[in-house]
Amino acid sequence: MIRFNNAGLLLPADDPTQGGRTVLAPCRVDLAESRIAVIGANGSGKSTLLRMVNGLVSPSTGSVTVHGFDTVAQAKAVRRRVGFLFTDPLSQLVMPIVSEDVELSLKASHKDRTARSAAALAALAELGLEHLAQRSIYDLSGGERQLVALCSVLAAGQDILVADEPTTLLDLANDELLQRTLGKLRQQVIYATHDLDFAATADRALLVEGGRIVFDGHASEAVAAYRWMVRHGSMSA
Amino acid sequence: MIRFNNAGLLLPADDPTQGGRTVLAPCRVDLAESRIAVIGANGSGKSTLLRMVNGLVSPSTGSVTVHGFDTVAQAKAVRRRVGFLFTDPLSQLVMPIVSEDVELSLKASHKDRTARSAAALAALAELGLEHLAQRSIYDLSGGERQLVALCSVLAAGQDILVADEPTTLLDLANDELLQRTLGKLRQQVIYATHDLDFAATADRALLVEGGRIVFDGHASEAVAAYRWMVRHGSMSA
Amino acid sequence: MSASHQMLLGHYLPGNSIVHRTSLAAKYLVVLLVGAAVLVWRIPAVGLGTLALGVGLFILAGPRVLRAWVAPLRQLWWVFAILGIYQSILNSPLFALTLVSGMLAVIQCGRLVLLTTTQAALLDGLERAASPVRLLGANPATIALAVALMLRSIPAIATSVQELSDAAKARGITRYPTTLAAPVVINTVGYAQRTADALAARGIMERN
Amino acid sequence: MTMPSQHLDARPAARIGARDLALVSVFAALIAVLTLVPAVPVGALGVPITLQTMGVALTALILGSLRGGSATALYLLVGLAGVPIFAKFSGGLGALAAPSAGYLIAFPIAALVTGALATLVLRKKSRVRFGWLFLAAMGGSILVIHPLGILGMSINAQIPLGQAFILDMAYWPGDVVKNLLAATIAVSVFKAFPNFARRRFQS
Ligand SMILES: Nc1ncnc2c1ncn2[C@@H]1O[C@H](COP(=O)(O)OP(=O)(O)OP(=O)(O)O)[C@@H](O)[C@H]1O
Ligand SMILES: Nc1ncnc2c1ncn2[C@@H]1O[C@H](COP(=O)(O)OP(=O)(O)OP(=O)(O)O)[C@@H](O)[C@H]1O
Ligand SMILES: O=C(O)CCCC[C@@H]1SC[C@@H]2NC(=O)N[C@@H]21
Ligand SMILES: [Mg+2]
Ligand SMILES: [Mg+2]
Repeated sequence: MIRFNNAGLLLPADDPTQGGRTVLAPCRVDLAESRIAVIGANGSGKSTLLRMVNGLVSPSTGSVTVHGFDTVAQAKAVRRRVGFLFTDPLSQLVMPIVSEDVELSLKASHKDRTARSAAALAALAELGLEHLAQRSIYDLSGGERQLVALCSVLAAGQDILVADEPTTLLDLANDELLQRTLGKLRQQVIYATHDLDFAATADRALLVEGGRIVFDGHASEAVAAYRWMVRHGSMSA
Repeated sequence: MIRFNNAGLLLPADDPTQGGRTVLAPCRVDLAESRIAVIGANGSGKSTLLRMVNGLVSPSTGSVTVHGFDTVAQAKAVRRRVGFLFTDPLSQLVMPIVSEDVELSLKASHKDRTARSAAALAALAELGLEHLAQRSIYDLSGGERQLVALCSVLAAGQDILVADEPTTLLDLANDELLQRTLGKLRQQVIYATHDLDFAATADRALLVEGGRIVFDGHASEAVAAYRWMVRHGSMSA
Repeated sequence: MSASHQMLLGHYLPGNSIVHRTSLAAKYLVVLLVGAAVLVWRIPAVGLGTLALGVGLFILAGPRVLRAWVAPLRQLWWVFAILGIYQSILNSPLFALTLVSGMLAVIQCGRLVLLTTTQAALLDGLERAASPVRLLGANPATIALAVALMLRSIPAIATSVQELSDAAKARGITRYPTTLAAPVVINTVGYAQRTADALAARGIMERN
Repeated sequence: MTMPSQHLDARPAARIGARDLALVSVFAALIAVLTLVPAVPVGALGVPITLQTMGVALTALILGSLRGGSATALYLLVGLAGVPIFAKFSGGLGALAAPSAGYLIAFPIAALVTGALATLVLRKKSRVRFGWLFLAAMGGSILVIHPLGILGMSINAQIPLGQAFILDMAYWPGDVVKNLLAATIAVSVFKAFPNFARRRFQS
């Protein structure tokens, strides 16, 4: 269970260009549903909200807890429970070779080297990526990279997955594969996306606008509200 | 007019992991329509194909010509005629201030500083962006950045625009804005995309699969063929 | 991003004084002359004289700039102290005074250039100073472009370090910084390749 | 997004291309970033322990002699012109008066030497590539950085060479560790970009 206790982010007044800007207005929400989508315009605050869930961004007011652990004070406990998938796979892949990167995620659970290699290959095979195991991450196409990044995150075995626009670079088939894979996961998944059909499949959706959660409820209603706002030009951006 | 004369890309046999792999099978096509979409799975070879158009990738067999100029031997002449828009605008904006970046594109054609500034402003105005001239590229929204990148690319006066997934990082409103702007351009536009609705608006579409052009014709038919292939699992990926 | 982007531009103190309006070449000439004088004549008169000259120029540049005079002393006083004590023992207190005052004079004159010149003017000056490379068949505009690209890359690399460390943290990898060092550099190379593609695609720095 | 290098290049080798320019500029920036990472203020004469030397070694190992030397020279040039990218956020011609001036001037020369050594070493297929790269980096340190650094301290602080030599010894352990790290990182980079090891940068 993820809880935002009036958590918000206000940039400090001494920031040269952004002084005093509200990136996320203090909000109080509990996130317990199995699939939660976050939608909204570019720059509305989606990524900031997601990053607060695992403490990558610390709230400047209020707090965020995961299963009761504070994301700032107990960051380590939180990160053992929350995995994070970034939009840009290049900033997420840490090792130069695909299999090495997956192995890195398995380090905690598999002390033995050969067992770890085998587990990494198995994890890759599960997403149909075993043919990429020995490739350099720089030789992959954008979509191939995004799938590898997902594989690495899933390998770590956390029970909440936060994903920031996980399907942006994917083709039709891989998009479906990823959505299907995410759908089957036993983990709770919270994701930001610009793909409104994907958002509509969630159990619940938050619509963010100008740093404020302006709608929270049924995914299909949130999507409809968003379309309406774009159509009627009531977006601040 | 863009012509692929049996142009293909085969990785050299001495490559340690990829030896002998075919990234793009030799193909013979003429691209003359005003709007041409390239669709296909992740890793199918779309980016490779597009990059060959302006010589960012040289074919290992055959050749590519633009208005009769060879993309390898006459790269300079080709790049004066072909602009290239990347997915990530930040990796293609070179200067920190919008107008400076546009001016950079004009350096070759306008030696005089004040004339160059004026030309940059005119180029920005053409896309309705003159109000952004003095802004830092880091302060722009994703959509604004992509439009500025487009403006910088077009400022050099090219008459062909190649765009590799130009809308992937954009939200609904920015996506529509960019599509509208691209639609109005007098230039020939060749673009890769995973957004099949966007692809369907083209005059012609190429469907790429496993490094081969497997369909070439009406955009709506190409999209339908692609959907069919994905549905029936006849994709190699 | 924008915060770190401003980091490097923080030196210039806007103003309209005679020092601000003096040409960059003249300012650099003063720094070079002061440097040469201090190096050639190791006597107290030159050390203290150039130091006083520097203070005079700071006064000319206006109160805002003058207030910035003390900054290096706040950071580096212990270096000057150690050097002074050391040279007093090794040579003589008078020599220590000469050396320390001369060194401070050159550093202050160098800072004055930065405090009273915009970064744009500095880079223009650099391009002009680089014009002799024409004789070697190179192009000064290439150097100017290299400088611009370099300055743009600093915040980009800093951001990528931040992103990678976020990504590592998110995956529970906390054994910094050695685990992260290689990915940072690999990402940097990738960034350079993307930049190169973007330049080539815009026909900048074309070969043939 | 990024599409990696392709290996065949029919183009005749020419002067400076966009790729050389980008690599040189970006690596100059990398050295600057590594310098600005908080330094350890050890040296008696205010010459801190910084990651600069690692930046120089990395640049030379990865880009080779000419490009690596150019990147390091660009870093030096921009710093001397006044952008605060030297240790402790300093910059400007005044840096040439400080005790650390010798080290600064040594950097581009060291990059030329290390880069040339590395290119030689990379020619042969060796199982212990890491060790050879480390030695190439040490070559630049021993032959160039430390001698010129000692000379600079001695001239600018007016102390005997012997004294400067002793002061310089404080940096040896750190520099060895940094060169080990640079070699490790270079090996990783060559894994991700195998063409770089063959000194083929053109995509
Ligand atoms: N540390 C920070 N300093 C300054 N501005 C920030 C910071 N963090 C976020 N912002 C700004 O806050 C706003 C919200 O950013 P955020 O990344 O959360 O948007 P987003 O909804 O994820 O957008 P996108 O759809 O483009 O990914 C943006 O305008 C961003 O520039
Ligand atoms: N230099 C290279 N070395 C090795 N493999 C390469 C190289 N260039 C491309 N490839 C491979 O060729 C295939 C085609 O890549 P390309 O980037 O053209 O795909 P794409 O259709 O654009 O995919 P995406 O939709 O994910 O962007 C991929 O499998 C990629 O890994
Ligand atoms: O930027 C500067 O002012 C130069 C600092 C030089 C530091 C030298 S380089 C060799 C030696 N090893 C270190 O870690 N520091 C010194
Ligand atoms: Mg976001
Ligand atoms: Mg692609």
